[in-house]
Amino acid sequence: MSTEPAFKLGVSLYSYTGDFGVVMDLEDCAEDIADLGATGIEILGEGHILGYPELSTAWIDGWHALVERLGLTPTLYGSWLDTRRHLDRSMTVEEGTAQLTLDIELASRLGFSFVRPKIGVVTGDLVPDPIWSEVVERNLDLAHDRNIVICPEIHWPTSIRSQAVDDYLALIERTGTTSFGLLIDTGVFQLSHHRRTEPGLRSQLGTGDIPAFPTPPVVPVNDLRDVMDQVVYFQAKFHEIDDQLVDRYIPWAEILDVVAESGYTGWLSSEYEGDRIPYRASDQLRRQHALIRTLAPSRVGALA
Amino acid sequence: MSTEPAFKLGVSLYSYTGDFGVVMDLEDCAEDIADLGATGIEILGEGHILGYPELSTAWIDGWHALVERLGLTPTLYGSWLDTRRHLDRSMTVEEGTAQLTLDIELASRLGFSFVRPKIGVVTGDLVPDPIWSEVVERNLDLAHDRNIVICPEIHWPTSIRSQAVDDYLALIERTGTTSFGLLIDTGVFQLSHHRRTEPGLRSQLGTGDIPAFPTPPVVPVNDLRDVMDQVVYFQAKFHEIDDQLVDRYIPWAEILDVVAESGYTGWLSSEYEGDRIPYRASDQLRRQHALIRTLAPSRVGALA
Amino acid sequence: MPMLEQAMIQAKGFRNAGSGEERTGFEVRIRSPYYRGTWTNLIDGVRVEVDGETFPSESIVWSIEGTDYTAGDLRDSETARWPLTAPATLRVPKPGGLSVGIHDVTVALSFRMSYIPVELQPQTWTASRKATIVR
Amino acid sequence: MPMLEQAMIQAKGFRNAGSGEERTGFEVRIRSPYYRGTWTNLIDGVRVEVDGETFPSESIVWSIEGTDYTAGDLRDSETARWPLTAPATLRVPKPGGLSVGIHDVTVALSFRMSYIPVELQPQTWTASRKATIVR
Ligand SMILES: [Mn+2]
Ligand SMILES: [Mn+2]
Repeated sequence: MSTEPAFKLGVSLYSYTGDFGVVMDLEDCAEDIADLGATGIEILGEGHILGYPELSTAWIDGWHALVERLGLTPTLYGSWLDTRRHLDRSMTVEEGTAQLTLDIELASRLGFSFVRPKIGVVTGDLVPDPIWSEVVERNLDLAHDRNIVICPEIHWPTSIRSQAVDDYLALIERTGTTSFGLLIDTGVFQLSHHRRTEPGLRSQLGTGDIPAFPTPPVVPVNDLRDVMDQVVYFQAKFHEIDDQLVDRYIPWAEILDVVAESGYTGWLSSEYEGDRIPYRASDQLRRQHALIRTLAPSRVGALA
Repeated sequence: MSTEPAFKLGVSLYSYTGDFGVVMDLEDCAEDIADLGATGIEILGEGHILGYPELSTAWIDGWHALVERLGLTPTLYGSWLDTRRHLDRSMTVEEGTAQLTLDIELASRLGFSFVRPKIGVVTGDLVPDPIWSEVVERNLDLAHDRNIVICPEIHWPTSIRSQAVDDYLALIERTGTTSFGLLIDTGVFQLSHHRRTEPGLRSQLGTGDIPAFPTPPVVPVNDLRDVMDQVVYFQAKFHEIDDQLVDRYIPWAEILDVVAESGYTGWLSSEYEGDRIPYRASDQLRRQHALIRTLAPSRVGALA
Repeated sequence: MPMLEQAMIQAKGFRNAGSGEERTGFEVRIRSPYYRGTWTNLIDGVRVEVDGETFPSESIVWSIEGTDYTAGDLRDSETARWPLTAPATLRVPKPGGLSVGIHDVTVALSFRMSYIPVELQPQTWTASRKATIVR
Repeated sequence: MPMLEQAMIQAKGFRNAGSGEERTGFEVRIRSPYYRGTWTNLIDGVRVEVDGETFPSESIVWSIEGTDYTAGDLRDSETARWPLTAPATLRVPKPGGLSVGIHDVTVALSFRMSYIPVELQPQTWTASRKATIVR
């Protein structure tokens, strides 16, 4: 029985939001990821590329040298479709297409295999801006040429059984593309909501009295089985693993059961989203990876 | 009436002990010093020179470029006579002489004007190891050639009226040298003892039950008048300046009275020695310099 | 890449502008509380308060990587960016500047996030600290 | 110069040594709690504890900037240094290594300071933390 899971473990630099630019730079983060035994590295294009959207040759060379030295594989490049850039109008298909093209090209030059466009929403229940489908379709050939899979993120409070997911699946059906698939953020399975602290900051959504964020029902992990065939990537979102190596928010055993059963061999890319206290991400990522590595072999073994 | 004091304000990198190598590097510290309006920079040779005791050409060039860019003057280079390096014997005059020579040469190459050897002690009441006088005397010609003044530090709990200070003054008298003088650490005037916190660390002096540190009487600032002629440098030691810009530990008004009255035009080099919490030094140094700049003009004015 | 202070309001860069009797205002430096750099037209405004006096967004000039922007410039540019790790200097007009000493400083910074329901926008981060004017 | 973690005991570098069934011990990385680098013969010893098990100074091998030192090597060298900003890796023998998961780790590190009365020496800094063995 192997003690290594069939899937691969990566880490998103988003995890280090409380550290990046403060106590860690890009190289420090990459070294931390390698040190904790992960082999994949995920970035946010607009967050972690110095000089975005212009890439200097020196930066590109430094990036490739860094990941090669540490034995890391660039996994996913996070991008945005910022549909609210203008106060008086929303984003056009042409603008959206150009933004996604820009990010696919940058991701390709840096060796990534996945691009996640974070799509603006138009309703209170998070329906994506309708431009998304044409923006994606106009980029499918480019993505194919660049060996990149575009994957919108299914993120709490959107659930797996939703119009958005149905629409994403319909695009695959309609086009027959292999350059588009689902990204599941494991935060959709959260059992309760973690209230994050950010030292020294108060954060407010909206102005004055605002409607509370919708409280969706807990999404059964079982729903994941229905879409596993179209899942190309996992962001292993988590918030807090306690001193007994227990995660009270994300049901890892159940998730890993479905993942192992499906034969998934892609990435689980850790997204730490707990308290943004410097150094906490490094510690929590190690706990999460110890937890996943402890759970995974028995899940795989149960199938054998 | 000038609003600038006659003396000059510098900062010792010792101040950033809670930050250095953790949230600030040498360049960050130098930029912080320049940003707060100081013009002198003091270092610890064994602390802040990468590769000590070997200096690379790149490091030397980088140092000179850094201080020139920021308009900073290298002031004092802190060194040590580590008389307890060997378990079975103390330091020989030859070893001490070689150590001080090494540090004077390094200080000279980096453009410093003062070298402070921290001298090992041989008694419970802090009598310096008797090698000190010969070690210093053997280096006086070199110091003179290098335009460096050697200055032992008068540091709490040593007081100004002490055998150590008398012995230092006797050396000046005996040799007639201008390459040796007194460094006063303003901590000698502390009105009460600040108990420093270092997050995550417990510190213990000695093993098991040990005698408490001697509690010397408060040193009257007036004692400073007697030695001002031989004072070549001040380390402006402080611990905590509160939200009302009040220092309850160090009597700055009285100290600045004596300094201004003497016509001293040398350096006051800030040594923050309060709680070693990252970022606290930057904040406290600004408070101290605001306090000194607020107090100093009226002191000077009182003399005019 | 030089590291920034953990606090949104940096100790470094808080200073009077202009010299001597000619103090024209003050500057306060902030780092972005967001987790990515943004196009500047996603910045919805900034409010600075010192010792209870409020300075509104339209009065403040931003300096990012050596380029100055009014609130209108930030809003109207199609290409300007606020990179994640580039501190922004906020230039605040105040004849006479601030007194030497310790001040209570608050900065409230708003962004429009496209991926959150519009009813819950903008998102505003507020930070406060004591900061010192040295001279 | 890469920045180190604030804690004396670093999260990075805590790992088993050797591979698979051949675990021979573990490593723990520390930064110096002192405010300067020192000649290594001023290091008076280090004690490591994991989950209550104590590993004495004489059993531990130090690795500083790529060079290994026994306790005796540190003591006897006239030229070896522990630079302030260079982390030290402590190699601790323990057949089988440590289990995957969270451990209570304590490191007590002593220096001889020449400028403090000998009755008050050595000076010992002690740090404790929970640290994770990932695999
Ligand atoms: Mn995610
Ligand atoms: Mn001192």
